[in-house]
Amino acid sequence: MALPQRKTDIGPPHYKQFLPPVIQKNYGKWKYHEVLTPGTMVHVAESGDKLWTVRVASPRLLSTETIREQCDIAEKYCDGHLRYTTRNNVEFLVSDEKKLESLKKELKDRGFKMGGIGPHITNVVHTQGWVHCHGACTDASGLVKAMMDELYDYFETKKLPNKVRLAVACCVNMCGAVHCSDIAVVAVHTKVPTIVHEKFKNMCELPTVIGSCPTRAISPDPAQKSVKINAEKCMYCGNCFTVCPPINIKDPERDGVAIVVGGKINSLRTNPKFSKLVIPYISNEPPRWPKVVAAIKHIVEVYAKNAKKHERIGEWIERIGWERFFSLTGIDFTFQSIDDFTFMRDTMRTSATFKW
Amino acid sequence: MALPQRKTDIGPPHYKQFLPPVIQKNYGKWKYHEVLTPGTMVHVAESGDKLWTVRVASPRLLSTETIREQCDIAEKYCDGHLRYTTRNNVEFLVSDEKKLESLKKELKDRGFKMGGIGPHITNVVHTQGWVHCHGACTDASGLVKAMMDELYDYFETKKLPNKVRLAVACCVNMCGAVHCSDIAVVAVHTKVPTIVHEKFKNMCELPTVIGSCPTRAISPDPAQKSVKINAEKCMYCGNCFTVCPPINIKDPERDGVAIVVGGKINSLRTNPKFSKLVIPYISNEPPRWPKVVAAIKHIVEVYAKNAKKHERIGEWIERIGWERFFSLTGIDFTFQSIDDFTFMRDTMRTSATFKW
Amino acid sequence: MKKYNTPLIDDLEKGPWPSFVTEMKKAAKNNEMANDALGHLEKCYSTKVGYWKHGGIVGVLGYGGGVIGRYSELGGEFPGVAHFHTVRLNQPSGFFYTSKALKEICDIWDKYGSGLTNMHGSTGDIVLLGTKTDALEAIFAEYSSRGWDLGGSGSALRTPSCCIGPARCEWANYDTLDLTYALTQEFQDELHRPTFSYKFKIKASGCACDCVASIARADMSIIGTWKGDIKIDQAEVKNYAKTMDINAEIVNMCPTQCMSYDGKELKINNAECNRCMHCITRMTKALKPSGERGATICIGSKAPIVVGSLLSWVIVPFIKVEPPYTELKDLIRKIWEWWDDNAKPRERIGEVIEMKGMRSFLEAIGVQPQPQQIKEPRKDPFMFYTDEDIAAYKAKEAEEKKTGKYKF
Amino acid sequence: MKKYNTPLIDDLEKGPWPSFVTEMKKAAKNNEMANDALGHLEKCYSTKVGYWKHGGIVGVLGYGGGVIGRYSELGGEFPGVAHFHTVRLNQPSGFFYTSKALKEICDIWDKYGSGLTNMHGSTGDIVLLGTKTDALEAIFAEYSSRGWDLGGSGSALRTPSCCIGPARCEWANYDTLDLTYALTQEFQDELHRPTFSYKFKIKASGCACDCVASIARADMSIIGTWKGDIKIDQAEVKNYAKTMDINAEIVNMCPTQCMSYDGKELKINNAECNRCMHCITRMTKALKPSGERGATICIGSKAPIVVGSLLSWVIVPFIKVEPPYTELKDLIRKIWEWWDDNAKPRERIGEVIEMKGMRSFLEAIGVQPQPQQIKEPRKDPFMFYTDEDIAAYKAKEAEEKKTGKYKF
Ligand code: SRM
Ligand code: SRM
Ligand code: SRM
Ligand code: SRM
Ligand code: SF4
Ligand code: SF4
Ligand code: SF4
Ligand code: SF4
Ligand code: SF4
Ligand code: SF4
Ligand code: SF4
Ligand code: SF4
Repeated sequence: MALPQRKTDIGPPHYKQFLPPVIQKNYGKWKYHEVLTPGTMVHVAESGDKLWTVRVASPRLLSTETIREQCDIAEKYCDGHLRYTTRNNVEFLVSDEKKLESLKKELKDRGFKMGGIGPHITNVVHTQGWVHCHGACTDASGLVKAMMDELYDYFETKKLPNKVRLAVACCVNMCGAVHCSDIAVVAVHTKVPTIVHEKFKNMCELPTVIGSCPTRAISPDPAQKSVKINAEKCMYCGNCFTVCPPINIKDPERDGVAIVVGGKINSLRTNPKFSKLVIPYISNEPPRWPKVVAAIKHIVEVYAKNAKKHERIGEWIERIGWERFFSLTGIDFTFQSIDDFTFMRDTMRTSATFKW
Repeated sequence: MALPQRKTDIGPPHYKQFLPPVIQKNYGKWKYHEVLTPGTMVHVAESGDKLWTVRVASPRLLSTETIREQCDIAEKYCDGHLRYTTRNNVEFLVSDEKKLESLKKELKDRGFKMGGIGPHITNVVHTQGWVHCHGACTDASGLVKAMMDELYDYFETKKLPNKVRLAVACCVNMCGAVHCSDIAVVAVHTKVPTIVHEKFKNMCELPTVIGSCPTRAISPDPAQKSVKINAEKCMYCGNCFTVCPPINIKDPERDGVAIVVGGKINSLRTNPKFSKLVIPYISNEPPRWPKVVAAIKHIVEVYAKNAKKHERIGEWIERIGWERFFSLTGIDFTFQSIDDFTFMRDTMRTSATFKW
Repeated sequence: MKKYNTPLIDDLEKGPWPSFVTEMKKAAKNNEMANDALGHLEKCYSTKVGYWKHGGIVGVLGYGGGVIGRYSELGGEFPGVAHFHTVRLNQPSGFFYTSKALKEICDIWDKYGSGLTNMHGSTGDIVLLGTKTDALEAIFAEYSSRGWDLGGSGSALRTPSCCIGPARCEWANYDTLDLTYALTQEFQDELHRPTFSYKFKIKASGCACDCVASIARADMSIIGTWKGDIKIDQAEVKNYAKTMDINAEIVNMCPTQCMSYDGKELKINNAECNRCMHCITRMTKALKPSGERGATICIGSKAPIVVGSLLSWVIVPFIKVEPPYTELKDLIRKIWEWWDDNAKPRERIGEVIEMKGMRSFLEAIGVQPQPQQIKEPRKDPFMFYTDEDIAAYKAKEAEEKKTGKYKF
Repeated sequence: MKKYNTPLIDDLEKGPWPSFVTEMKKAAKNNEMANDALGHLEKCYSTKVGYWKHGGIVGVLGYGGGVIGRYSELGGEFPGVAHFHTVRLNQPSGFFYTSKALKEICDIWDKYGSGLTNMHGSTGDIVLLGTKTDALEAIFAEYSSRGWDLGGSGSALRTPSCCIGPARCEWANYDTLDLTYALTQEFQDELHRPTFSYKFKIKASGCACDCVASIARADMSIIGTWKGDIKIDQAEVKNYAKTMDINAEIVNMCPTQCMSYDGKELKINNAECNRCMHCITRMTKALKPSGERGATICIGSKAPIVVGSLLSWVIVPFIKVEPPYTELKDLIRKIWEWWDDNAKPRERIGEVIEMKGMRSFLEAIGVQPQPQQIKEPRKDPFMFYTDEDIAAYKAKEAEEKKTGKYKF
């Protein structure tokens, strides 16, 4: 069959054609919204028009079959309109209140899960992992599934002091927003890469490889027409491995994950914050990474018990102090938590005031 | 006349021989103190004993004649006991209340100035300047005198929300505690140093000179057996000049001072803070540096008017925001205030929240 | 089709959260690639290591990006994933779809690919997960003829993305969807043909909630804000007071402490408000921004490689964001120009600014220094002065001598 | 003696603040050096530039420090300051003197020097300002025979200094004067004979008020603190309430928000107090620390050259400070040893720690990582693991498997 005529540089379709009529009409003229349940909210326009949103969990990795099923549901209740969120959930957009309950019922019957709106845990921003990326030191989708099964109540029903944003990155490239998440898992290599020197010359560019190293651990090895790595300086970021295939950093027994906490994106109350390292290493334990999951749940629970309403995890910790976070959670404080990269001088305490 | 027998490694005299009896008796057993006037306070011991302190301003640069005069007064009222403070004032220590008023009267009659205790401006920590240091880009003693004449009321009588600690450093070596002062003057060079290349070889060590430069602006100049300075990178710190006499950085028309504010040493309420640059340059105008003095007075007045009781300048600014500090004081915001040294990434604002 | 034994990942079909393994199995029913992807993944789970190789350069004619080449080391054992490239399709602004459009996307993908997708990738693209090199041209022809174009990859502009904004949110300060569409169209060349030193991401959020995480994940973060007072509906405040401890939840949490509430009336000292949005989000019926609308432009955020993660820095405290967005487009061009002139390969804009100094950058793009750009001024007195700077200070001093009044 | 015309600096004799020019003139009356220093300074004021040359190496036999060599470029014009070295005398702890001792100091200085002093230098020394090279040995013999020794200079231990502490302050948590004396005596060799890579300063403050500015100006800052509750005298609280708004001035300013006051009783949740001293200093009659006393040891502060200014970092959150101070002395020796092993010339300890990493330093001095040492944990996941670290984590995991209980 002949292919249709290709076009270039057309960009994406104009979004307007996909907007439900109620949005087209009230675009930019919304007055307020109310969260009805963790899975539903209603937006009310200045005109008085209303728009109900039903948010449904998604594994993000979707088969075309499931997308078609979502489409069928949208056709039945939403005149074919639906959207995805910036955290990869699906939202069904209902302009006719009468259809709301039956939509919810059908979603429930089909096994779709509703939740995540308001002070809850919503979908986990994550990355490719073993499903698709060469650099992965863990699987992201599996971790997310294991975590969310365990935290599921916080998605569907249980309230928290505020939203808790989770993320998983399968290497320190951190394609998910790990660096500013309430709690995130970042997979780490922990061993100095090996180099197949014979292949170096043909496959890699010397300056690029040297420049790729954040800690200047790589220097030329003229004898081998390759490079050498100073093991003292290498902190296993894998950046050299990304730019040069003969460099290998993967190691099944040593690859694992670290847990960072206290990040935040929005500027409400306090400035955006980076997440900070609290657990430096947990072994990869597919398929369910039980210790990782338990650690995250534990942190969520300590937060739920101790934070004030509206406080994000990072805000709560900054109020009580990191030393208190460690004592409340009972997490071991290790050398890895002490910065020795860019911000060492600024993250060490410079005052005799702290809690015991 | 023969010299007495020298001794080495004896260290300083034991302090105990210099302590007044009331201190020897109540050492470590003080109960509380009360500030009576800006120039006097009384410490009360658990035993009930009392010790009155009269604090007297000092230019720090003292002639032996003046020290002898201080000694005479101490002999008359304090059994010969006196001390200096960590900010270079003189303290007369009185254990007999009856002598207090006559001491104060005599001090006053002799022209000594009493004050600086409590929420006031006390002596200015400063350095050598043109009086004694080779690196000075201003005179410290003269600046201090000019400042304190103008701020004198705050020493002797006028209350402030809290202490205001002033400092002057005559170059960026900052031998005074400029970097953590409420308001400080730091003298700056503003021109790339010149090099007498012929003398370099004999008087300087190449690696030391290259290593001395914080911005790596210096590289070898093998042709001249000397070094060259990359003008783009030099920020006139003078460190190369310190380690290598043939390098000259002094320039009468370009040397001047900058003003930094908001620093703090103690840990009360908030952590110690660095002072931050707000006025990048004022020309040297000996003998009284009128613009420098006016700028400092202006900042003190805006602080006095706007801060809450107990707030130090830095605490007040952090509460209202630096953008508000600039608008309240009307100080021009210049490129120099934007960090381009170590902390650029951390001192830029990373949130859309700020005041207009 | 080969049936793989997948006990480890089968375990991930249990539990309440929707399972990606179930999704893979659905696709695997009629798709060889998806089926082999299953077996391949089980192998990763059992050996605890990945088998994907470094990406090769694959793509479609005339484009330099949009496809991520991917090959497996185990191509012999799992031929369906020997090639397993992803295709990035540029999503519509706000991730809105009609079922018709989505189904068409699925149809084409089923025809040429694995039937597996990510809705969506972290940057925002529709990610079509796994196809072979020789299908790429056909895939592109099919999609583009139906109005879909590829997204970005490589050292290029990456697919811009935005929050839902005015489409369904009362807080949007500008039209995030329209701006995103306009910028994407304006910079098609920069998106498809990598000529930058590294990637450049743009994300547009309508307000400080930053629902598209722009401050942390975009080289250019466009965050809606306003200049004007927060209007208060005191009757609605009374309503909130029934269910909310307004002092504890709002007044005491206001970062600037510019609010007060005496049990009757809520007051805001708008001059001191930093527009953080906390009070507004918690009392959306009672509080509304008013006055001029626009955005704050921040630059430079990125993940940690190489110099450590960065959040975006405020560059332009306030800019109007109105079609045709000329000012913003010009600003972007100026930013790229400076970046191009100053970057080494694989240096993001934030890294270059850190290297070359904020002043060089701001001067190049024609932006004045303003205290709104900083959290605090520099501490160390290690600063550069141009001869012009000094001349300007001296001129000011001369002027002061004349007027007898200092201007600090 | 030449009479200089000094109109510029004469102006600095006016005004209420005591004048250093008057001091110079007093000395100049009978002292050639002081007289020439006056003329020399006037010249600086008129030309706006200094004329001192780089210091040469001068000193006294057997010592490497204690004298700062200073020569003028204008030695011909002002012969009295052709040589104008300063002599640093080690001050007594707490800057206490008797008039007898001070007068003796003056007598010797008048005999050999300019009659000008600094009481005191920024590091703490008695600074004797201006003498000639050939007078140095005599000066040293006179002073040392009467019990005074030189202070530090160059790449050596610098003269330790302290706040007035227990001598006159109710808040001292340890004996700052005695410790300073003891350390100065213990390390006489390190003080007089520069063998370090750069200077090393020690300052001792009795509490968080830090009246000797140790946190900012000492490579080793020893700051008094306690472990225990703040004892409250409620009757005194009532007295303060008469003149003080306790909620506004104390409770609301408490950084940890661990206090409350209902108009009757002041309460402190001591577990959450960070011992900042604010409340105690403002209500000294009502509030008193109790329990164990000691100090927090911080390391590394310095002025900006070369890497930017540093504040000292907490290393040992709590240490007992009791004679003979063996633990502290050992700690100092270990610190110097590591510094010696790792520093390049002219690298302060803080700079070396930053280069080599806090872990290397802490391990060398035998201190465990503790959250009290940090304000916040690292952000970027760029970290080092030793094989032992990983083995320890794995062992913990194995243990957890056995017990069924996680220890994070
Ligand atoms: C649908 C979505 C935008 C989109 O274009 O897709 C969205 C929608 C809304 N956000 Fe958001 N946010 C969405 C991602 C985000 C993100 C981005 C992220 O998580 O990566 C953030 C920043 C997260 C962070 O700060 O770390 C975000 C921080 C907020 C906040 C601030 C919360 C806080 O810290 O107090 C609010 C205000 C609130 O909750 O009242 C908010 C409020 C809202 C409102 C109430 C806005 C409105 O009036 O419509 C929407 C429903 C709230 C809800 O879900 O609880 N939205 N929101 C995104 C839903 C993701 C999901 O599937 O769960
Ligand atoms: C005499 C002296 C110590 C010495 O060994 O010489 C001293 C003595 C006292 N200090 Fe201090 N401080 C002395 C330098 C300092 C310094 C160091 C400096 O300025 O370089 C600081 C840190 C400055 C800073 O934070 O930037 C200092 C920060 C304090 C504070 C904290 C103030 C605050 O920010 O709230 C207090 C508490 C107070 O004022 O209630 C304090 C309290 C005190 C008390 C009340 C302690 C007591 O109970 O005796 C003493 C009298 C207070 C006064 O002068 O107002 N002292 N005090 C120093 C007098 C210097 C002078 O001549 O003026
Ligand atoms: C697919 C996606 C993850 C996902 O599952 O969603 C992804 C996948 C990859 N990212 Fe990413 N990045 C993706 C969003 C991100 C994000 C998040 C974002 O854009 O909001 C980040 C963090 C923000 C940032 O840009 O810094 C991100 C930071 C990186 C980095 C680190 C760049 C840096 O400067 O620090 C790399 C490394 C590189 O460029 O070599 C990287 C490199 C990669 C590569 C190309 C690795 C490689 O060299 O092969 C991954 C290909 C995976 C694969 O085989 O499919 N990816 N990457 C995301 C793109 C989908 C899309 O187009 O929508
Ligand atoms: C005299 C004194 C200033 C004063 O007027 O009080 C002083 C004077 C000099 N200091 Fe200092 N420093 C003095 C206390 C300080 C302090 C404050 C302190 O000790 O609390 C500092 C800041 C804290 C620190 O150590 O970082 C200080 C930081 C410097 C530096 C920068 C060192 C650094 O690592 O950043 C230098 C430059 C150098 O070492 O080459 C320096 C160098 C100098 C030299 C030796 C400059 C030189 O190369 O000739 C000055 C000699 C001046 C002279 O001709 O008399 N001086 N110097 C202080 C010593 C008196 C005393 O012994 O009591
Ligand atoms: S985080 Fe690393 S391993 Fe995961 S998708 Fe991104 S680049 Fe690949
Ligand atoms: S893994 Fe990272 S730190 Fe180690 S050599 Fe490679 S680039 Fe450098
Ligand atoms: S600050 Fe600079 S010029 Fe002043 S005394 Fe110290 S080293 Fe000398
Ligand atoms: S003055 Fe400072 S920055 Fe300039 S060349 Fe010398 S050492 Fe480098
Ligand atoms: S960023 Fe603001 S405008 Fe955009 S969806 Fe979130 S709350 Fe609404
Ligand atoms: S927007 Fe934020 S700063 Fe402004 S009044 Fe509301 S809570 Fe306060
Ligand atoms: S530091 Fe503390 S103990 Fe020492 S004098 Fe100051 S207030 Fe007293
Ligand atoms: S010492 Fe500081 S933290 Fe402790 S109760 Fe008093 S004010 Fe609060």
